[in-house]
Amino acid sequence: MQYSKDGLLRAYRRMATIRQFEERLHEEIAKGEIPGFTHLYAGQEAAAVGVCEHLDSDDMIVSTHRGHGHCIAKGCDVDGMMKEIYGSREGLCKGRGGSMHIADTSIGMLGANGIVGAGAPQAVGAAIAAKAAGKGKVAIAFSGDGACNQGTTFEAMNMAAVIKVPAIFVFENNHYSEHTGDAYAVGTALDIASRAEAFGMRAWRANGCDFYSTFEAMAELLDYVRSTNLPAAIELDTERFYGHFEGDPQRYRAKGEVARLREERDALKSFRASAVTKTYLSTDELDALDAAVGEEIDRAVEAARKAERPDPSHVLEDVYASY
Amino acid sequence: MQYSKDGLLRAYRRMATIRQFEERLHEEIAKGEIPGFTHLYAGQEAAAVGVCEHLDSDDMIVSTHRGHGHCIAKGCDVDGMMKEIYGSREGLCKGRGGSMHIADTSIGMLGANGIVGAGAPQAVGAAIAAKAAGKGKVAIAFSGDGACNQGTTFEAMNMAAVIKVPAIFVFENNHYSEHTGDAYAVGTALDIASRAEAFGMRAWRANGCDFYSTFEAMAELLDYVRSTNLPAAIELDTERFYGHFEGDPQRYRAKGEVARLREERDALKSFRASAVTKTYLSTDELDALDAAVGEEIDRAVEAARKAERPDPSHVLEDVYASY
Amino acid sequence: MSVMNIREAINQTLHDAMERDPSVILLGEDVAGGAGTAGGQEAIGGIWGTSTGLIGKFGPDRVIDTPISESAIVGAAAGAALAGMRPVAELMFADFIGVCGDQLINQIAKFRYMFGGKARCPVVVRLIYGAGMNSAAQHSQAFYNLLTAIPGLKVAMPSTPADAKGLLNEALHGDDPVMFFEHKALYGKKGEVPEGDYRVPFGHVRMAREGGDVTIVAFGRMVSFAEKAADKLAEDGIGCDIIDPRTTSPLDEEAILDSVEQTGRLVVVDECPPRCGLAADVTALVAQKAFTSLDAPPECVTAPHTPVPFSPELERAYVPGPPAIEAAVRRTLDWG
Amino acid sequence: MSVMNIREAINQTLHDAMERDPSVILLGEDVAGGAGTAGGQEAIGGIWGTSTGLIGKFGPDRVIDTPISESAIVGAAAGAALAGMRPVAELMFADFIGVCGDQLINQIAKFRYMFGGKARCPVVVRLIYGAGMNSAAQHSQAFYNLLTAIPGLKVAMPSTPADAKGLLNEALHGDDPVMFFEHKALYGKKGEVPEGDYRVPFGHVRMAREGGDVTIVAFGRMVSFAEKAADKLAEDGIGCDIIDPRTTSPLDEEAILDSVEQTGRLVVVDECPPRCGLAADVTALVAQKAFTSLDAPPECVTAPHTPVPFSPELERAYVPGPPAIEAAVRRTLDWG
Ligand SMILES: Cc1ncc(C[n+]2csc(CCOP(=O)(O)OP(=O)(O)O)c2C)c(N)n1
Ligand SMILES: Cc1ncc(C[n+]2csc(CCOP(=O)(O)OP(=O)(O)O)c2C)c(N)n1
Ligand SMILES: [Mg+2]
Ligand SMILES: [Mg+2]
Repeated sequence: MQYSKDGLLRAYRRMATIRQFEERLHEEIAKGEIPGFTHLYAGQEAAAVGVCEHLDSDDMIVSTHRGHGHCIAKGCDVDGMMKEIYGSREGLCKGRGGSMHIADTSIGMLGANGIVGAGAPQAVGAAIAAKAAGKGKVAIAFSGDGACNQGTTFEAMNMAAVIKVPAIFVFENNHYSEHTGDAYAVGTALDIASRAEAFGMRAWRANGCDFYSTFEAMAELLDYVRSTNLPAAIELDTERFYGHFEGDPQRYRAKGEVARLREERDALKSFRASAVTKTYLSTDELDALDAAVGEEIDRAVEAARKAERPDPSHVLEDVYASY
Repeated sequence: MQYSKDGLLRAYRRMATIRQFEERLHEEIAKGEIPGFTHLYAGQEAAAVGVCEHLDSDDMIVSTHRGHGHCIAKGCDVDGMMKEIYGSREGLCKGRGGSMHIADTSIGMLGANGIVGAGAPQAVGAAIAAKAAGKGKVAIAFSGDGACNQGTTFEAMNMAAVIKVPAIFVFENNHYSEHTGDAYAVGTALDIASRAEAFGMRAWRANGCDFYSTFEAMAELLDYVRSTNLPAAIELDTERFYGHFEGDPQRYRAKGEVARLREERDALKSFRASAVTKTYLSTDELDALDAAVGEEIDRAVEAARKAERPDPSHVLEDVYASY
Repeated sequence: MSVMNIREAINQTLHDAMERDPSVILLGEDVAGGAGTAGGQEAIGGIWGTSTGLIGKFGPDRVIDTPISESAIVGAAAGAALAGMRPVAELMFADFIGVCGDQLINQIAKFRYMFGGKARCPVVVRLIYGAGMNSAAQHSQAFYNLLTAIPGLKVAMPSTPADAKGLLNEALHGDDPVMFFEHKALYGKKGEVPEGDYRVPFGHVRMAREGGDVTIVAFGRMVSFAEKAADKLAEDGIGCDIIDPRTTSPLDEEAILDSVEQTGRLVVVDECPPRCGLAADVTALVAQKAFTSLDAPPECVTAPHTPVPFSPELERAYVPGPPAIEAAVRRTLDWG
Repeated sequence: MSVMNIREAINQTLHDAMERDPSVILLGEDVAGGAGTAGGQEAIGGIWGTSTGLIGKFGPDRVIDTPISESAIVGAAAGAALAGMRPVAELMFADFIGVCGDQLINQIAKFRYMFGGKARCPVVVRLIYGAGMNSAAQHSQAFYNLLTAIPGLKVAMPSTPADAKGLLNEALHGDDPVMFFEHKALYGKKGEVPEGDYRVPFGHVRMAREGGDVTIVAFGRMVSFAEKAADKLAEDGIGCDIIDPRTTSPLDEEAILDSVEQTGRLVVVDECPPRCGLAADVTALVAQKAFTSLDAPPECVTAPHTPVPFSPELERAYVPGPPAIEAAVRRTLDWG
């Protein structure tokens, strides 16, 4: 596959932004700066970015409780996200949503979701809209290995196949749903992608810790979906580097597991390695991006700290458009 | 497979009872004798009987809105059923359930159900109990081709595979869910049984208009499930001879479809044909059974007509065991 | 004005909306019917007769027959709405809200608020509800109480053909999710219906009758039962205000309070069981805000705290009827 | 008697029940945790710490970690109960009742009645609920109102460790389905807990305090807020009856009416939004049955009609607190 330098730099920057966003949250949460409970996306960057780099703002995604990566990859404003996570009035959702409920429908980010499995049917509906618009647009549902056991996910796949709409089911298999392993909780004979195939749709498989692998599989998949308006699925083998939520003691992990994953399955490392060997990009360029992202995240945290807090009276706003 | 004469006579009698029960209801409903709306099982007799002839009262089944056949096959009292359908106080459920909600937990009939897809998870729970009892017992969920699209059905199959319990998913594919064809509503690539396989369980396929075919496939399946305590599935290709509910104008049918089905796919006819050629049974014996069943149904209708009606005050009974 | 029944009023409103606005789509089980069959889709016209003729005019991309997957139906409606459409999702029976409850109570209801007021989710869910046809415990429930309890959902339940058109049309113009309850026993009810783009704003009662002695607040099918009771009472010279709230969320509190301030007597009639229902809701409203006006204890006429029974004798005992309403009215008048 | 917190009281009660009765099983997501992982199941002990130690003692056939499939969890519990077991199903968050609503409201709730009184379905569903931890709109709801509305379900919500044990134990002995609500912000609350087979019968309030001037009925976590408000009011010589109903279905109507008959004043405090909730339910009860006793309009202190917001400032404004309760009490006293 041919890559443009700009495209690769953009993809790297997005992945680095996700990584640094999450690493920084990890620190700030430990300090007690951030309310609520937060699910970090670090480790899965290649999945979100490998998928979303193919999209524009008319394509739509629905996300999960672990949604920061999807939001950043789809182009949500990083400042606005940080402010939202801090619970500020200036946040993307005025501080009413928080980490689990970030959305920006104006750029096709239809929402992170705290209910596991709720997003997949919504992507089918968005795909109805995409098909009606008639411009080869698609709607994507991100789901985890845990969410692939929720009835709604199955219904959504079946319905997408039946009504023939361009819905794409991206399964990020990070091998855990909370504290339970996919080896236990997913009864599937083969893999998650094979479930999608049982519903009569084509499915792909890729390495969700490797940008190139995900990006290339998605290129094929999207060619197929955009040209047929039929649904499809992809299973991405990926890893999460932190606990299920911040504060999770992770007693379910093997000894040294995270260290090994960070060594062997780091999407940024592997991107750097191939990017440099493939000579498109130099280490310096990537270092410069890392630094730029670092400053962006610093500024975002600074801004979020200082941002306006909600007033108690705001609690009553926006329940209805009109009442 | 070896059949005993007694066994075959019993099976025939059960199938004939279902058929005559339903044909008679069809007549009585047309007269306006019976309240509510009723889904007749005629045409699918070989499915219910081919499955349930293997069971005893420690094995459990959960049924559907089209449950009369399952009830009769599992051994529910035919008089009690008729009275229930007539809404009598003497009915199996005191007239509070009606056609869609017949149950007799004392013989392992855990209930017909008006909610499509609600039964499958309940069979998983019954299978937990069956496994705990440790006597090789099983729990069976009957589902239709429509119900196989409900999220609960998928969840149930996955959970049964994950927690390893002797739950059996019997899919009676009669090719319609209400007014919609399975050719449209089931997105599955292959068949319904293949969905079960995608969840990691073994699946069988049989002719649900032929007693021998269903019975023999179930024999194999039950051997497997009783000895492993693992779940399994079977898809039965079958037909319904009446409308979705009584009163359905059936405009979705092809011209002459029902006549053809009654000619080519009648489980009682095909049973007679093979039974007689295989010389186990004589036409006379089967005719005698038909007549006996006819009298039984006459008596049941007579009794139901005369049975005690509920008193308005009974409405408040049995909501709780204690309050 | 033309005379039609509620079924026809809903059908006409759907036709008009789909004609007017290409973003209106309809989805549900057998909303057309006949997909994948020899008979074909135009032969059927939906289970309830409310979607007759739509598939022929607007085709299967806009009139979408679905598999039996209520969560996916309502979820797809939610997603399509977030993506800019105006989906109408049909739940064949309101009893099925349990099957798709999350999409109703945690998704559609919350998007606007949770996403900072920017997301818009104008889904109309049509729920066919109510007892009276011996359909037993799982096909007879009203359940509008459960959805009225949920902030973010609007809830409407017309009792006349004009309101069926006006409220549904209003829902199809608004930007909020609307739970639209259609009583199966009212589909055949006839009445005059205004022509054209007729709308009934939410949160405004219909005064079904003015009588001045007692205030009866009745929901959905209960309105006609209240009218029957009031006819009887009129023979004894007792005049009833009968208030049909039409929407329970928003609720027109003022109109109810105004009437009670005049009559001093309140009877609330609700097809749901008594606990945490609308009878209690309206009674509590009046107890709090028209305390001094009440001349007698308020009366709640509701179904009993039981599932809906099958047998006709039992179902008749279950559904609140004119005699129970009449008796309650008399109790408020005889009190003291 | 020994002192423990609510988490420990629940854990102990589950241990005792599983020891005593082999038909008691526990199922839910991560009720043990660690299945299919290197860490193994004994390492975790459940998400909430309420099932610690169970898997080690009773093994994976009785402490069943499930996939994320709430309908199948509650449905399996229903089926196991029909088949003679006593399943305890855990819903990690009460917010998830929408995902498994049908099994709760159309299945478990109705079997006994619908099947003629013979079927028995003693499922205990444990629902972890409530706001106060900035968990936003989909992980903070109380929702006991929705289940109280359903005939056939019993609903309990302890606010002390003793009641947590006594009510859960009672549920595990009964033959009815029980929705057992555990407030996440109360898990750490300590108190004395009786030893042995201690049971608290359903439908009997706990008089948390007797004061005689005003009746406060408060649910779950709201009891402690009512106590705080009452402490403040006591400084001004105002004495509050604080009633903790402990079960909302059945509800101990008599105890509430008795108190109001003495005090003439009612304040109901409920963590749910106002519409069709328990505040309205209790207010309507009192308005109907203690009409002449009321000396002032009843007061409902509830959450607002909005989803639960994320931001701490907003969530604090959302949850009814002691100041709002105090103000409501004063309004009832200043009235007239
Ligand atoms: C309906 C529902 N059930 C349970 C939960 C609690 N929960 C939140 S995340 C999660 C695990 C999800 O696993 P997976 O889909 O693999 O996503 P991951 O956390 O690995 O990103 C669970 C059980 C929930 N939020 N919603
Ligand atoms: C959850 C739910 N959705 C819809 C219905 C309405 N309904 C009753 S039977 C039925 C069709 C069921 O089809 P299938 O499973 O094939 O069973 P069959 O009627 O063919 O026996 C439908 C849609 C229902 N009862 N429950
Ligand atoms: Mg995962
Ligand atoms: Mg069928």
